[in-house]
Amino acid sequence: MNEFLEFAAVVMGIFISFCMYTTLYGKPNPLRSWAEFSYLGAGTGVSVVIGLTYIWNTAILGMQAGDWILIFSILFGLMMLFRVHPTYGYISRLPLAFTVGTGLALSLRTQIFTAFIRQINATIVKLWTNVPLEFVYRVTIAVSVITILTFFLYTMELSGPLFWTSRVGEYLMYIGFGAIFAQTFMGRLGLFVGYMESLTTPTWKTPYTLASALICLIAAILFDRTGLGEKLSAG
Amino acid sequence: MADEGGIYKRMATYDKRWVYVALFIVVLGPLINPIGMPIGISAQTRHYKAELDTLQEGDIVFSTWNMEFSGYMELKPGVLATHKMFIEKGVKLCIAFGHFEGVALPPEIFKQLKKWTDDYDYTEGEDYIIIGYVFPNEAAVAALAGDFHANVRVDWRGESIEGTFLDEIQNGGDFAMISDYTTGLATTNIIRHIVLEYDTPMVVNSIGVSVPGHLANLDAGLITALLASTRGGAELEFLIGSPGPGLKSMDAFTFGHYSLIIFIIIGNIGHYGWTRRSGARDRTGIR
Amino acid sequence: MGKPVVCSYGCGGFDYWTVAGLSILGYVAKICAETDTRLIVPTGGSSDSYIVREAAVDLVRNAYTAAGRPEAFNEDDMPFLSGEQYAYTPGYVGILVRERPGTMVMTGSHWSEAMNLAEMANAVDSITITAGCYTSNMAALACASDYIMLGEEQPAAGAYLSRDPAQMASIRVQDIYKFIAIGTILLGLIAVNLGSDIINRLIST
Amino acid sequence: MSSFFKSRSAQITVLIVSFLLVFIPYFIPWGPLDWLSGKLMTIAAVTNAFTIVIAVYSQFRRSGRFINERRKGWVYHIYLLALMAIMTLSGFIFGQHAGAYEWLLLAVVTPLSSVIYGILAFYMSSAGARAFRARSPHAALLLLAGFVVLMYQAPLTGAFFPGIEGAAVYLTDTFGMSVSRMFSISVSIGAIVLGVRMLTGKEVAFLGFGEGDE
Repeated sequence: MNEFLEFAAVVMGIFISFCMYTTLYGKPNPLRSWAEFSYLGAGTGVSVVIGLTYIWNTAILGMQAGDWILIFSILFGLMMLFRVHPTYGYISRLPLAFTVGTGLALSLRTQIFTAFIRQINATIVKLWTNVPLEFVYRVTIAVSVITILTFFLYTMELSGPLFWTSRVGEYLMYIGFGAIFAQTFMGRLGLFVGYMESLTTPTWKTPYTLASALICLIAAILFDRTGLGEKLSAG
Repeated sequence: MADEGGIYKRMATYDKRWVYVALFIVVLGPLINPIGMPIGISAQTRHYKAELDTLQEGDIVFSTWNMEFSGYMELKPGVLATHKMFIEKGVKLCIAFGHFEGVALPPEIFKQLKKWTDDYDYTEGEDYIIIGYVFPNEAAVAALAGDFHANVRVDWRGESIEGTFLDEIQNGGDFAMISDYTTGLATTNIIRHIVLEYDTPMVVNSIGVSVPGHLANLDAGLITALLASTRGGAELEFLIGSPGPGLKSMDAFTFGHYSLIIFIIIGNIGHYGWTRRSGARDRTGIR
Repeated sequence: MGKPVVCSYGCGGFDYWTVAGLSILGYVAKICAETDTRLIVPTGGSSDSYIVREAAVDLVRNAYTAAGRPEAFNEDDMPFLSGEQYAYTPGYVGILVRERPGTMVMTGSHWSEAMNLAEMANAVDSITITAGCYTSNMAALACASDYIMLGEEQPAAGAYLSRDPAQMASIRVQDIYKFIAIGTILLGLIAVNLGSDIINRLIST
Repeated sequence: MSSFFKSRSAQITVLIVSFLLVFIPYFIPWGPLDWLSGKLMTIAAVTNAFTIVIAVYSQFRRSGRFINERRKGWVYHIYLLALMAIMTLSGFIFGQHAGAYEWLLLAVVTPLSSVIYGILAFYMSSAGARAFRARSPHAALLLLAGFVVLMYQAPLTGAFFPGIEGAAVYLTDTFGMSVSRMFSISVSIGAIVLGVRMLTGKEVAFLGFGEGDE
C-alpha cells in the first residue's frame, strides 16, 4: 500500500473511532450509525474471505493431496446451508447431528480432566508447610472453594451446617468478586490505554486524534440538541 | 425541598458521562506528555521471564495469537517484549491466529520489531513461519494437535511449508513451548488438546479479564507461567531493558485506576450524605 | 408502561448457557404474548449462533401461537445482527438507544459485550436483568445490573420456568455431583494432611 | 430419503455414532480409529466454517427488507451491503494483503474493533462508581477487596507502598482464584449433564425437532 493510502487509512481510522465513541453520549446520531454499519459491512466481508479461505486450504488442498475422505466436509457443509430453507430445512439435521456429536466428544473427553478433576486435585494439598503465609493461602482456598460450592446448591434446603457454610460462601464470593472486578477493570483499561497509545504514536497522529475527538463531541451535542440525531440515524 | 441534599445529592446522582470525560483526559494527557513515574515489578512477571529463559537456540515455539486486533491493544507490550526475547535467543517460531482479524497483526507487529529482525537477521521462512488462521473451532485445534501436516499444508500466503523447519513437527508434542497471547478464543482448546495430551509447557500472556481463570490453570499446573495484561508487559519491558509501549502507558494506567478510585470515594460520600436518608435505591445487582 | 421488552439468549452455539437462555426466552415470550407487549430478540453474534437462531425463532413463534395470538409474532423483531461479536454489539446497543425498552433481559452465553449492553440499558433507564457465564463477567455485571443471576442460577431459573423434567433433573444431578466434589475435597484434605495422598492418586488415574 | 432426515431417532443415532468415533480413540489408542477420528475432526471443522454463508444470507435478507420497504435508515443498509461486497470481492481478487481489502482492514475493521472492545473501560468505570458503595455487608466486602486490588494495580502505588502487593495478591490468588475454580467445577458438571441429555435425545431443539416430532 503506498504511503498516501496508508496515511489516509490511519486518519480515517482515527476519525471513525471517535464516531463510534459518541456511543458514550447515549443518544442516537448519524456518525455513530455510520461507524456501526461500516463495521457490520467490512467485518462480515472479512469473515467471509477468511472463512472460505480456510475451507479451501483445509478441504480442497487436502483432497488434492489425496485425502478424499474430506469430500464429506464439502457435502456436509452444503447440506448445512439448508438450515434457513423454509421447506427443506430438515436436510441440515444430518450435518448438525454430526458436528454437535463430534463437538460434544471433543469437549467432554477433556473437560472432565481440566475443569473438574485437575481443579479438585489442586485443592487437595497439605495445608501446613514451613512457610506460614502459604498455610494461610491454602486454608483460605480450601475453605472458599467448599463454602462457595454449598452456596450454589438448589435442590435441597440449606439448613443446619449447610445454612452457615452457604452464608459464609456468599460473603467470601463477594470478596472474590471485588478482586475480580478490579482485575477485569485493569484489562479493559489496558485495552483503552493501548489503543490511545497507538493513536498518539508516532506523534504526528496526535493533532488528528485531538481534532477528531473535539469534532465528534461537538457533533454529538449538536445532533442531540437539534433533534436531528434521531432523524438521521439508522432505524 | 427540591435541592435538598445539595452537594451530597449531586455526588450520589451525577451524570455518569463525567466519568467518561475524566477517563479520556487522564489517559490521553500522560500519553501526549509522559511523566515516567516508577513502577513495581511483580513476582508473577519475574517467573514468566525465567520460564522463557529456559529456551535454547533452535527450539521451535508455537506462538499462538488468540487475539482480535483490539485484544492486541492490551497485549502489545507483552507480545513485543516476548518476541524480542525469542529473536535474541534464535528461537524458531510457528505463528498461528485464533481470530480472523489476526491477518492484520503480522505487518503491525513485525514493523515494531524491525530493529530486532534486522540486527539478528531474523527472516520469514527461515526463522519464523506464519501458518495463519487455523483455529476456527475446537475440532480444528484437536485435528491439528494430532496430525500437524495433515491439517496445515500452506502458510498464510498459500506457500507450501514442506522443506522448512516445520518438517520436525508431527504433532503438538514436538513444540518446545507454546507461547499464547489470548483474549480467550482457542486457548482453552489448546490446553485441552495439546498441553493435556502431550505435556507441552505453555506460557500465557492474558488480558486482565481472563487472569482469574488462568490463575486457576496456573495453580492446577496446566500452564507454567502467566503474564497479566498491559502491566505485565510493561514489567517485562523493564526486566529485559527495552522500554516500549508498555512503560509509556504506565502513567495513564496509574491515573486511570486513581480516577475510578476517586469516583468510588465520591459515590460513597454521596451515598452516606444523601442516598441513605432519601430512601432512594442504588441501581446495582449486589444484595 | 407501553415500552417494549428486549430479551436475548446469548451469542454462543448450543452450549450449557444457551439452552438456559432459550428456556428463559420462552417464558418471557409467553408473558409478552399474553400481555400484548412488543418483544425484541437480538440474534447473531458468532458463527456458532446461526444454528441457534432458527431454534429461537421457532420457540418465540410457538409461544405466540400457544397464547392464541399467532398474528402478533413478528420475525422482524428478531433481527440478525451479524455473525461477528463486535458487529453484533453496536447493533444491539443501537436497538437499546432507539427503542429505549422498559426491561432488558440478557441471558445465555454473552462475553465482553455484556458490559456494553448492561450499562447502555442502565443509561436508557431500562430495568436490567442479566446473567453472567464466566467469572469476570459476573463480577462486572453484578455491579452494572439491577438484578443478576450468578453462575448456575441461570440454568436453575431456566429449568424452573420451563418446567422441563429433563432440565429439572439435570439441576438435581448437578447438586449431587457438587456434593461429591465437596466430599472428595474434604476427604482428600483429611487424608493428605494425615500423610496419605490416596485420594489424589485415585482421582487422577 | 427425506424420512431419514425427518426421523428423530435416525439423527440421534448419527449424533451418538459421531460422538463415539471421536470419544473412544482418546482413551483407547488404535491406529485406524485414530486416523478416522482425526479426519472426522477436520470434516467437522470445515462443515462449521460453511455457516458463514448463512450469516451473509441472513444479513442480505434483513437489509433487503429495509431497502425494499424504505424503512427508516434504509440508506445505511445499501452502504452496508456495498461495503460487504467490496470487501469480499477485493479479498478474493487481490488477496488479503493488497487492494481495498487491506485498506478497509486498516481504516475500518481494526480501529472499530479496538474501540468496541476498549469502550468497556468506560462502562466498568461508571458501573464501579455506582456499585462500589458500602451500603450492605456484601457491598462493603466487594468495595474493600476491589479498592485494595485497584490501588495495587496502579503501577505508581507499588513503587511507594510495596506492602500492598502482598494484600492484593492474597485477595486475587485465593478468593478470586477460588471463585474461578468453583465456577470451573460446577460449569463442567453442567456441560457434561447437558451432553448426556443431548446423547439420550432429551435435548433436540438444536436439530429443529419440536416437542411431538418422532
